[in-house]
Amino acid sequence: AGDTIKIGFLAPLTGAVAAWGKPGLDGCEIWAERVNAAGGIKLDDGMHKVEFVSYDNEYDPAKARTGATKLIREDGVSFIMMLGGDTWPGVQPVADKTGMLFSTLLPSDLSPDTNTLIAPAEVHPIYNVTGVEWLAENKPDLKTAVMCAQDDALGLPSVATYLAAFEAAGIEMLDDPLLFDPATTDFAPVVTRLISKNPDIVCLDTCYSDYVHPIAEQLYQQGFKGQIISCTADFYDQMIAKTSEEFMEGFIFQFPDFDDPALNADNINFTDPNGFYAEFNKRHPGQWGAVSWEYASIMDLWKAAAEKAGSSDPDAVTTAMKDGGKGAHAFGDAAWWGTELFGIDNALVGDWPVVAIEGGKARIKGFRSIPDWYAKHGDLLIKHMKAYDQMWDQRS
Amino acid sequence: MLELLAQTGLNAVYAASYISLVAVGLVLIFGVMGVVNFAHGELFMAGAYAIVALYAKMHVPFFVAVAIGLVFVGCLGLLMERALFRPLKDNPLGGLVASIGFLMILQALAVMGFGVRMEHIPPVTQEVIQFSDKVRLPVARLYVIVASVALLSVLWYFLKRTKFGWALRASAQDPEAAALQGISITQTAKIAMFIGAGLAGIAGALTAPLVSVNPHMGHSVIVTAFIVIIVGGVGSLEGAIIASVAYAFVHTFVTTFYDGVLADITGLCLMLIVLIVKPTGLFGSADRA
Amino acid sequence: MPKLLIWIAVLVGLVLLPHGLSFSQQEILVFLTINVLLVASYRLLTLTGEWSLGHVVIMGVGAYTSALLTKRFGVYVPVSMLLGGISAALIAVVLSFPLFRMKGFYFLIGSFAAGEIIRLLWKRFRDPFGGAKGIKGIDPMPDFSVGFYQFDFFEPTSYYYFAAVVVAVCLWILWRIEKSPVGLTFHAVHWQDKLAQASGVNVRAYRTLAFAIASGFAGISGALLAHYIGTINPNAFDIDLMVYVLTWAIVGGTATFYGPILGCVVLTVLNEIVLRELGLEQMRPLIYGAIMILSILFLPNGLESIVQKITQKKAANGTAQRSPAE
Amino acid sequence: MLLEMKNIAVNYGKINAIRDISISVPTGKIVTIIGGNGAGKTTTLRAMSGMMPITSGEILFEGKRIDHLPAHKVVANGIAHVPEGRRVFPDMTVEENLRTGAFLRNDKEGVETDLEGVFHRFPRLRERRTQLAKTMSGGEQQMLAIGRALMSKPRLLLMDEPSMGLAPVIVEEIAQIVEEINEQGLSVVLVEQNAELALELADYAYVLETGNAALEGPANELHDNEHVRAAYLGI
Amino acid sequence: MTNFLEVKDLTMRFGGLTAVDNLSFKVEHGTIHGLIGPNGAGKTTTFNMISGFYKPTEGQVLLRGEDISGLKMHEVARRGVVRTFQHSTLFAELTVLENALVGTHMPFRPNIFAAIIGWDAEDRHGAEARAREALEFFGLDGLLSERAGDLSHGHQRALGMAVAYASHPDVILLDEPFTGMNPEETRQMMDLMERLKADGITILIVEHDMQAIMGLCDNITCMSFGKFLAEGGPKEIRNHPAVIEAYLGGARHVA
Ligand SMILES: Nc1ncnc2c1ncn2[C@@H]1O[C@H](COP(=O)(O)OP(=O)(O)OP(=O)(O)O)[C@@H](O)[C@H]1O
Ligand SMILES: Nc1ncnc2c1ncn2[C@@H]1O[C@H](COP(=O)(O)OP(=O)(O)OP(=O)(O)O)[C@@H](O)[C@H]1O
Ligand SMILES: [Mg+2]
Ligand SMILES: [Mg+2]
Repeated sequence: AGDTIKIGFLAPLTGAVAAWGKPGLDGCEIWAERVNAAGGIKLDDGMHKVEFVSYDNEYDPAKARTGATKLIREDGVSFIMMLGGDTWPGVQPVADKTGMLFSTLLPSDLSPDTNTLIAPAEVHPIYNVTGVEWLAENKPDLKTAVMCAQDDALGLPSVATYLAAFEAAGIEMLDDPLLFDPATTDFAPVVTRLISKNPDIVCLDTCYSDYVHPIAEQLYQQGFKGQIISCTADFYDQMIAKTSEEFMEGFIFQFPDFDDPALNADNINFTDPNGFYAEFNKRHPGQWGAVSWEYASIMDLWKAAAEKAGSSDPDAVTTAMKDGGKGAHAFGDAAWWGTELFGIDNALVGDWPVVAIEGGKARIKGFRSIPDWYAKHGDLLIKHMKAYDQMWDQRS
Repeated sequence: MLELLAQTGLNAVYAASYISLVAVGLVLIFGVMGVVNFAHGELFMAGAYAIVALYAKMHVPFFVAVAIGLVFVGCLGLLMERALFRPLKDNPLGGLVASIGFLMILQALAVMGFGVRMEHIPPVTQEVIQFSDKVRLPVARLYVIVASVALLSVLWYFLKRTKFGWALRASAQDPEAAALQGISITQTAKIAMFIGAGLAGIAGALTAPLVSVNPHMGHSVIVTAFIVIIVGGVGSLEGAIIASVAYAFVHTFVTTFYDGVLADITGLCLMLIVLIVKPTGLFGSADRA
Repeated sequence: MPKLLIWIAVLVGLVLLPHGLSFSQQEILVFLTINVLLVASYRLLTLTGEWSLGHVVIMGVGAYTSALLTKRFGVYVPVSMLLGGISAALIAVVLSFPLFRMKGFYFLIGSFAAGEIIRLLWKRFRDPFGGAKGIKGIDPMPDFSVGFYQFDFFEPTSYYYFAAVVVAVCLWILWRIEKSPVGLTFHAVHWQDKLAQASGVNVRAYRTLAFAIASGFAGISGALLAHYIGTINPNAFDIDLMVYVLTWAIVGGTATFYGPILGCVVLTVLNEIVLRELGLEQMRPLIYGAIMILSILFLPNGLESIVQKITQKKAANGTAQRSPAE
Repeated sequence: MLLEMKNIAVNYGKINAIRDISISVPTGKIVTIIGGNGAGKTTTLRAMSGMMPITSGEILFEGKRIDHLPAHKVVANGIAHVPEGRRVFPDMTVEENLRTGAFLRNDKEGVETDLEGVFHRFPRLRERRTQLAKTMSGGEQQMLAIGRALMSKPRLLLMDEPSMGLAPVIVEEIAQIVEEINEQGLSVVLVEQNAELALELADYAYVLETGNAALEGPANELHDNEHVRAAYLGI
Repeated sequence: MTNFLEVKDLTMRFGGLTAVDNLSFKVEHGTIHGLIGPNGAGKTTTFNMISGFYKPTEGQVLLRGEDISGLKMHEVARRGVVRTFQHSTLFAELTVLENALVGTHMPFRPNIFAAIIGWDAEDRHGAEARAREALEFFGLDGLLSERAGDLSHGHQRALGMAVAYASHPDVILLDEPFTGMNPEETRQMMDLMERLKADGITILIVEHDMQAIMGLCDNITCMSFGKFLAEGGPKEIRNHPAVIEAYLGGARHVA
């Protein structure tokens, strides 16, 4: 066995954005234990254990830069996983100089300037089109929609995506998207405004769970009875507890629980999702969410590439990972994609699950192809993205 | 349209209720202790976590949990008084820094005890009072409104009609002179801190089932509370209540009829305008030469 | 001449300093140098007795201005930094009209509100400010060579030397101002604005002057930051950073020129180096909070009081109490 | 003895404000303390009413030790203090200020009578009963501070330069008040710059010099003392 | 020069209360002029209007014929009218010398650019010389580096006047300068005022210490309930029945 391979984890672990980093680190620890228990990572020079080295960047670009420097120059990591967002531009010069391989959860960080940054876990927010598409096919009598979103870097591209998806599906928007400040806590006024138009569908965009829960509760209490679609529905069981099973029935979102039987299918590339989910919930009850598995799924991809390359060298791993333009995404085979939206093919895109709540439990209703949708409606997406200044070449 | 106005009005009344609870507590602490309590939002958060621990996890009946939460956060207030503000009583900036330190500690403890993600609280009641199909008042919100009106009325009576209130007012204006009239200033400081913190705590506890409880939830609350007490005039209870109502109505209506970000800007501009017209707030008074 | 010797030793120390540090510590050193200017400029504002919660937003004004000038108009970076400082000072002059009607706690919160409005404007106007994501890809300081030393501004050491020279010049100016009759008048305005007025001091003008100068230097520090990390966004200048600046100043002590700087250095080293090295990364907020409380309880006059005790020399300007926030 | 101060010392930080002072106030008598600026007169009064912790010595009120009590408990024993610099409650009205003086009293009627009495003595205060104290003139505030002390119905009244800033007619009024309440059995400790007035009113006098009691004796004797005449009476 | 400082039909109302009511009087150049009256008569309010701290509701303040009412305090000061305050108001945290240096603000207006590059050495020396001179005049030259807040009461009052004197004023307004002073100190202070007068400075003084007022003033204006009551030399005022009735009383305890 050779040296331990070190992987950098550079994300907010304290402060207001910690919910996007801390559960991911927890998931990675579980991933590392499982991989190490199975012997580790097999490279040309033998088996290596993996270890995560974390640096709390507090979601601050300057601290992220410091952290990247430390992880690369002092800790000698082979790969760095980041949340991205505000922190990525601070790290970008370091990435350019060192050639280190970085991953982000937010593909809007991608740009042709940096080809060592990849977004292999999710192409937020593009996958949201799959939910709308599924809805239009399966519930064709829903004709009108309204939408609300927090006014931040995650909310706006998501608004553009949903607008494109609704337009593609022939669903009419009754009102401009309602933007609210990220610090909002009382959602009654927002909901009153939303349902004053009597929509068939209320779209919650990429609201964080801190918003999704109170909004759903208010929708329930203010008497909304129609369809709800949202990017996420973390802790939906609690939402049911606050509303009713009947109200939540048919709620559409995009993130399955990892005990979903559909994830045991052969095309799924996440190792033992059910076991991972059970272990995580045991150690960190009440903390499960999309971030919990996404960093780990990136590690699956990285491990496969490293083993293929026989080395942990960033260049070699990158080459192996992008070999043939295809990659193994958590939800099936996928392609490296994104030139039109991001200026570079560094996002791994393939199928994405559409999840609905049925009888109080999230169930995958099917996997839909994002590239297929894009082939048909890409122009709409670009139109709306442009309107919200979200194209890569529009970002200042 | 009428229904929309009515529903928005109800929303605003609820917002005014919890904001005024928090703001009045902050005013009371500032008035008597002379320090800007930056940790006030975290006292609100502590009240909410009391409900998480007692009601959601240990299944204590809700109103019992609220009462315990009130006392618990009130005691945090006493702790702050004894450990921070009393030793720093001649040093208002020191008090401010200490309260920031306390804020960080409370947040960190919440993270350590409960994790960084939001907490879940089962609904207390799902009943809704229906005035019409589109005008509804959830009973859980009614609780907050009723509690706020009741508590503030009691506080009003306490402050305006009893000797304690008199003592609080006197020691707020000149602690030494108050002591010379036989008023125990440590006693009044303790009472003020207990009530002030307790009000923040009960606001947090009562609204916990209605909002997302997380370790950083205090932030937006304190920003609102600061705006409100400045508009009302620092140290003025009437001012704080009236400004809470005004702010809640403006914010709620702008959110509903325009959007939430504009509502924030409107709120801040409103405050600046009040201050430009009357630099001591609506009910504050200037000092003589 | 022992004074000269001390200064030479300090100079040599500062030049050698980065070479004794690890890479990430060098990075921290750069940010620390920039923050020293920020907190020292904040102190100038507090001389007149006003405690602002808008100072880091003003710093942001300098950062945004400088970033946009280089990005949009290709202005040479050092020039745009200077312009960033000037525009921050001008914004401060504009803000002074509403803000200086207020005092004490009202000023504290009023300045916070003014800052929040500026931040909301940055978020709201995606053109040119880039919205919530801010501006990225800001031109770095162009590399150059001074014969014996090749500046490569990606390297923290290079940027540290550059920033240290800028900051040193700024500190020298701040120091000269403080020790001048103008500085004395700032003090006077703080302790008794009525009496100062009766002595013919245009208090309003002096407060504005202090606000503008402090803001100008804050703007320069913002520009220094922007051109190093290459990105800025509205969240980077929020109340969290402001709270740090405030606590650096108060924990350090504001009776002397060096007090806030001392606070900044000590607290930053503790938080960013010591606690992280000890493996207490995720416990930092808890420990940092405790340190703040303990230091204010046991060193009510700030870290500077230790230094004063050691040197046994009373600082030229009133040693005793700090200002009350009224 | 109503009040006895034995070998008191008080420090402000490292400064010894008073070093070794003993003062006795017999029941029903007026005692005056005179002395130059910074002699420690105010500090002595503050020590008596518990506003200043003492470093050594003891203070007895009606034979009970009160030196370890906080100010509000000292006051509860029946001591009222007109502090230096007036210290009226700025944001209370005149009437509220006066009623605060009666904070510890429970006899409603007595309070109303005494309020009437204060208004009678200072008609200005009655005229302005709803005016905020901070907007009153300097002298009006001084009247208010005296009135407030009278409202507590004390057995011992400590007055720190009560004539300061008052018009000559009002100074006379104050002198009369002191005499009258003294006739009703109240004891008074009077600190005054106007030594002439003080020595005329008092039964017994102490002269403080830089933290020490330099002289003491019956007031009329001190009035004729060479040193006192030169230093404090300006004769 | 007559009509040096003139107050004409001055009125100040606070809500329904008329604190100063149609008051007029003149102060001759180079004299010491007293302003007396019962408590709450409106003396401090009058001072506040003359010095620019309040803007009169009605009426004018004329300095050498120029209407200065409604000007800001520092603008009034720059025209040569400098005031002290009813309580000891000083820069408590600054040293005695620094206090006096602030007083030299008007004659030696600091310039920030000159200060940074060090081209203001001459002004600084001038200011310091003037400050020392003023302190010496009031006998404070031994206390230069004391903190002003630590001074004894009497020294604080003297310093307050030194600060005013340092600015080369034409008129000094003194609000109860003798409070808290014993007879001996009062007498010393009176001597200093006589010297100020000899220097050509006009003094307008509010005071309840009759010994001082009668001993110092060339002319006295007495007001009551905001209105003009009487005016004249010390003798006239002492014997003026209305003044005795409203203000002096039986004068049992006043010199
Ligand atoms: N707050 C304080 N801090 C430090 N020293 C003080 C303080 N108050 C008073 N002193 C000092 O204590 C001593 C006694 O002061 P005190 O006020 O008792 O004198 P006093 O006799 O009342 O004088 P005055 O006639 O001026 O009122 C003086 O030397 C004074 O400088
Ligand atoms: N801001 C104000 N609001 C209301 N009344 C005021 C205000 N300022 C002063 N007054 C009233 O105006 C009257 C005049 O006050 P002023 O301070 O001028 O009196 P004064 O002659 O200086 O008295 P003293 O000798 O007691 O200092 C007083 O009765 C006072 O109560
Ligand atoms: Mg005294
Ligand atoms: Mg007066």
